Amino acid sequence: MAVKSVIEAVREGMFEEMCRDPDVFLLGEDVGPRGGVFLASQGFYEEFGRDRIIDTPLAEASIVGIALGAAYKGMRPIAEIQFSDFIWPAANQLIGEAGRVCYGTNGNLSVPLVVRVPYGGGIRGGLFHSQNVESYFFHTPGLKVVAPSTPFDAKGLLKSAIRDNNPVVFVEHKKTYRMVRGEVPDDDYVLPLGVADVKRAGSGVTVVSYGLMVHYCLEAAEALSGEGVDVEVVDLRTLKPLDVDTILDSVRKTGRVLIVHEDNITGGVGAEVAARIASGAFDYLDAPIGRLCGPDVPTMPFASSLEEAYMPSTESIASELRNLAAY
Amino acid sequence: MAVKSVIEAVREGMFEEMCRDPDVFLLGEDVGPRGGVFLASQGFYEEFGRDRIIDTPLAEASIVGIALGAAYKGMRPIAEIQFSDFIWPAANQLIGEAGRVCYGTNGNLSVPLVVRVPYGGGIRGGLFHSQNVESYFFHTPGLKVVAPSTPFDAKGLLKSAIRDNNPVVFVEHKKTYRMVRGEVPDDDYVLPLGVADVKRAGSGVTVVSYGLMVHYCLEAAEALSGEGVDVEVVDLRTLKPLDVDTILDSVRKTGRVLIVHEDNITGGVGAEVAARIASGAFDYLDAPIGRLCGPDVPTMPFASSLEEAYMPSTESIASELRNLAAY
Amino acid sequence: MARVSRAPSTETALPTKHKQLGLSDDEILGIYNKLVLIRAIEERIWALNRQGKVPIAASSQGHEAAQLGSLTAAQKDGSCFLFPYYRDVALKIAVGLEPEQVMRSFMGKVGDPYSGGRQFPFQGADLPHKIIQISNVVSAGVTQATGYALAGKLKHEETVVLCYFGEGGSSQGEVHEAMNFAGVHNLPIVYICENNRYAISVPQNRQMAVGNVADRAESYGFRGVVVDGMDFFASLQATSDAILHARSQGPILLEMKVERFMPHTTDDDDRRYRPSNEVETARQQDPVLTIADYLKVHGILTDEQLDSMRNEAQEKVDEATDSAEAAPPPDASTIHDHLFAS
Amino acid sequence: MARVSRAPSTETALPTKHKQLGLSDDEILGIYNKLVLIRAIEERIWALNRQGKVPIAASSQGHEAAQLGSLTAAQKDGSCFLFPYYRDVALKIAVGLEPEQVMRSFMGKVGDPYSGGRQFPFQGADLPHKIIQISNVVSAGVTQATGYALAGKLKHEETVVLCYFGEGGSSQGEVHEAMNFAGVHNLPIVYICENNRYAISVPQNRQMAVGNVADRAESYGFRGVVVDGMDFFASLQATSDAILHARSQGPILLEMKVERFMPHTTDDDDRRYRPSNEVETARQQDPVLTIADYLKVHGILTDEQLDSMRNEAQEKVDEATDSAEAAPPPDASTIHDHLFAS
Ligand SMILES: Cc1ncc(C[n+]2csc(CCOP(=O)(O)OP(=O)(O)O)c2C)c(N)n1
Ligand SMILES: Cc1ncc(C[n+]2csc(CCOP(=O)(O)OP(=O)(O)O)c2C)c(N)n1
Ligand SMILES: [Mg+2]
Ligand SMILES: [Mg+2]
Repeated sequence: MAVKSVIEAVREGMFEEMCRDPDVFLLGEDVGPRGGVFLASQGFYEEFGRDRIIDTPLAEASIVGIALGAAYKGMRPIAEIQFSDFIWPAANQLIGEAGRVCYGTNGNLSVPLVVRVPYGGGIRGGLFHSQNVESYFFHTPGLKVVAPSTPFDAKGLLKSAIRDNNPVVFVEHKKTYRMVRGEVPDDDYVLPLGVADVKRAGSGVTVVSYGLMVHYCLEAAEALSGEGVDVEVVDLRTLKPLDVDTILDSVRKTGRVLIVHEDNITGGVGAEVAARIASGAFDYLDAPIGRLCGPDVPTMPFASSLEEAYMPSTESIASELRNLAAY
Repeated sequence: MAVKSVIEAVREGMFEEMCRDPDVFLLGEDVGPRGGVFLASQGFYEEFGRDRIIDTPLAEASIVGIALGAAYKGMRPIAEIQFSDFIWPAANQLIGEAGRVCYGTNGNLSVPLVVRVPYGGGIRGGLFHSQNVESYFFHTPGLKVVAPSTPFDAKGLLKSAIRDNNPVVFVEHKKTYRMVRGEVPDDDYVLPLGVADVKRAGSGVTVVSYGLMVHYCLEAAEALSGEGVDVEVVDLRTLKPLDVDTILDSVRKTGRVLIVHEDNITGGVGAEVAARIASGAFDYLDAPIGRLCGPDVPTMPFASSLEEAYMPSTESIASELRNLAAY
Repeated sequence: MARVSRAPSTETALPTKHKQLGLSDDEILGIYNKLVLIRAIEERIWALNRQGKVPIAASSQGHEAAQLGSLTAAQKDGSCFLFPYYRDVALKIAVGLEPEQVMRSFMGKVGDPYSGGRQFPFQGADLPHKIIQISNVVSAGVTQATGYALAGKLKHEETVVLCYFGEGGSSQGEVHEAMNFAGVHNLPIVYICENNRYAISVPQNRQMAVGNVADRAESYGFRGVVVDGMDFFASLQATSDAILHARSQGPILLEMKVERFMPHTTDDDDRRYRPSNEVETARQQDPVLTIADYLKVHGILTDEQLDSMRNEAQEKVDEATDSAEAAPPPDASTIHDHLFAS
Repeated sequence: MARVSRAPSTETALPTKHKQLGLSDDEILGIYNKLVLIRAIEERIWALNRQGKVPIAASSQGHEAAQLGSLTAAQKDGSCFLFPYYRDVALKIAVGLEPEQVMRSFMGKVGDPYSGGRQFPFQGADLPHKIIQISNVVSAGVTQATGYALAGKLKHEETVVLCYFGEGGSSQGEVHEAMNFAGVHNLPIVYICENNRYAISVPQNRQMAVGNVADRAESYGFRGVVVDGMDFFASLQATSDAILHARSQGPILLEMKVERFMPHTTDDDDRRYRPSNEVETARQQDPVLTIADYLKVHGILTDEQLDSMRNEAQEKVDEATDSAEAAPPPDASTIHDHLFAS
């Protein structure tokens, strides 16, 4: 196994699937000769040619709508939205249409579509290059939502997403792209959608998270282990379908839970996780359900000071975990 | 006081504000001579003329974007989205832009904008004329979201929304339009945004809801009173800002809570309400937090049987309340 | 400026228009027979709505010549795939649905071929007849149709996509994006705009500052054509030409000028916004009348035949209505089915 | 077809072009002085990015003649309101910002006039200079600018709105919707497309099948004009004409053909997609050079003056950089401020 970054894992995952299946193709802004603004498709244009690596006009509604239409015909499009913040023009196709195709045709049609969405902050992206958009799609029936945190997960989940016959919104945390590195098998492997991963086993407190925040949670857990608090870190990996069983199992074991995400707290994925725990593990809870999430302001501001103030950090997570353990 | 329907209350609220303030104007599809497809602006075109009652081309992104731009210049536009399901083309203006104007200009600009959105099912609207869209805006910082259930609330809240200097998404449940009637004062009055209303006081179980479902909850509460279960019905009225205090006060009193909404359960407003209770009233809870919501399928199907299967009903609410009371 | 496409002139002695367009007497009679049936179905549906048995219906009355003309062209071509819109009722029936299937769709019953009763009538997909229309969100299908055409091209197929929308729908930004993309990639697609000058109540001059939607094609580097959509033969001819053009040269925008005879849907009251005599005048061009006249003039249809056609149609509609009414709605237990494909 | 707008011909003996356009020698010299300062600022910002002190920057290099020409027209008019886009750096400086304000905006410091450091540089609103640009979501401002123009008209004001975007941005559906609406309502708005033939890496022929964005104006019932945006005088003239047209007759679309000298932003590497000599060739039309030549030919600028202009600009930039660097970022406690207006 070689050590790779998240962006490399994403690139490999797409590349291998494009080699494996001629129906897979990529479309989006600057995915061609430029190789994508994050270089996720670097070298693809040269390898697969301009029929399979399509530089689109700057028009997100059509990127998703055209991908959807191609999927009706049995293609397996991967649509890249350059930054999550630019997905809104495509909301009609993604929220309005994609999730209802199979259901609304009574199963006549299915939609093997992946929409790849670089998202998240901590990279001085300011109000319009940082957004966490996952909860909007999380709330949309008929869509699957995947949010990997490591190179291993990214590649395995992306390959599953591409092979899945349903529309999958695949959000990739931009800060993990180069920051997070890890071992990635050289041979073909897939990871099932809908299965969370216990990234660190523990018995004292559960922390549930996904994406970049998983790494901060792991650091916080490490920090707390010195203080005698044994933290279990559950990485959701797939937000929808949500692996409620793994969450509940962990909480039933620990009796204490902190939910961490970067997205705005109100109406975020964490609210649903909390609600599931509050109904499904009520009798096991020894402390109020904690949430440490982004505040309810429109994403991370640009100024370093404000961006920092926005982001949950290893320190703030550790401190919440400490409080919970002591409750 | 006269007895009015919800649609009449909405019409009166708009009409009075348009008379009071020349900067208020209405734009949308068919709001002119047609008076709106639900007749919310019946007679307005004749009264205010075509400069203030603007029939737009069929293009929702521009309806909201143009309203936004007019608001920058000190107008107070009311944009009507014909059915909630058609709001997605406007997501870029509403989710991406409107909620960030004040924050993203450091307070240089404000946006006195109301987007009126007829929503909800139970009217044989099928997959694309029934959607509950409130939770998407609920999750969007910088937007206010109002969801009245009665004529009195609708008029008082709408007038507040129009006078508010911020973008307000005002969702009006279509089924309440003609079904729900009630007393409405003849003189000018406003109801504050951000304040929930205890529609029925009780001590045994709390039920938290909004919109059409409030009425089913009230019926269920009535039904249960005969069985010795005393139900308190909290009508959120404003989803954002969320009146957490009123919710927590009620739950602290009753120790049991059921959250009811028509919107899909996963990631709905109820998830946040549950999460707030799970952290803010943990020690007062005598039973798991219950949620009775729409299932996770794309809105109400068209067939009567499936629509019924989708909708929470007086009976299903009563039965959940019974279970909770007995826990 | 968009070109104006005309049917072969009526002045020509012989061959008759339908023969010039490659239709035999039997074929044109068959098409007319369908039209009579369609009209009977539509009228019944409207009545059923008033009886509370059909929750909602849009009508194609006034658009039939355009729809059947373009469909006939597609069928003669044999390699077309259709993305119609909600008003394409005549088209969707004429592809080959049984009256009972139609009624089941309008009543939301088991056996609705489009969505199994999950959607408004005729929305979803009728794949056996090569039709997709996921939703009735106006123009949401236009980018999808364009993507379908792209996929056909990538797969080196012959497929030409016909994508339908109203002039109201042409205001949506997605239509611009779709056509622009089709222009860049020279896709085999015919955009068909059925322009009836109203988007519900909003007249054309409040929708756009131009006379023809077809003129916009130039903005995307392709051709726009205006055709009289009240004329079946003109519509057929123009669509046939357009299909050939699309296959060999790329996209084309066909604007069919039509009349909406009925209110927008059964929910609408058009007296609020429409001049009282407008529909009356328009009805003089009713294709049910004009095609009958044509057939009679050319000795292909007699009054008796027409009567028996109508009677037969009524019988079919009666039967279809009865059995659809008797059919069950989908079982409540199926509400979660097909949320995801396996 | 769009008209092609030309500056007064160079062949004319006298009066000189700037005089013909109503600019005194001092005025044109002042504008050039600003241009020199702007170039110095932009170059410094790029360098600061490489030093890690400015996270991101777009550059207007190559677009300055178009931007300053149109701005000069707006300023001479006196009743214009601007909705620029992220590349309008020269324009946003030239309206009257102090170099230090500019640097604070690029560094995300207190005193950023647009957003107080909440947004990317120069995004938000600079109301004292009649500028709004809420976001850098491409073309999201276009419908808003249109709404602003509508409001101005409803309030019976003289205001003409200038709304800027790139040719890439013209692919967005919202641009279609905005222009269509402006056409219907005859709004006082000038749409200005700065066409540099690239949307990041995507060349014009992958963005659209037509040569001129301006041609689309006809689809909306108004006029489109193409102008050489490398020519300050032509840009000024065309914008002046357009403003008058917009005020009296309604919308107009002005396409300014320009060159992008720099990579898309500091994050971009244009060698991945741009022919190596393209920029070099384009730089021969650099307005910093061509306007200097013009001024020298007409005896308005000497080499010494130019040198001291440059030196002064560098000094200003040095000072501005130092004080902006020393300035604090916004206090973390302000993160919740202004979420809502009171
Ligand atoms: C996005 C969207 N907005 C609004 C509606 C409501 N609506 C349905 S049809 C219609 C008018 C459509 O007019 P046109 O496109 O001209 O088609 P026509 O009905 O005249 O055939 C409107 C406003 C919708 N279904 N979808
Ligand atoms: C909606 C949206 N999609 C994508 C982007 C990313 N992006 C920023 S600028 C740009 C290219 C814009 O090109 P053009 O409009 O021609 O302007 P130019 O930069 O050439 O001046 C892209 C793709 C964005 N900011 N917003
Ligand atoms: Mg129409
Ligand atoms: Mg460009």
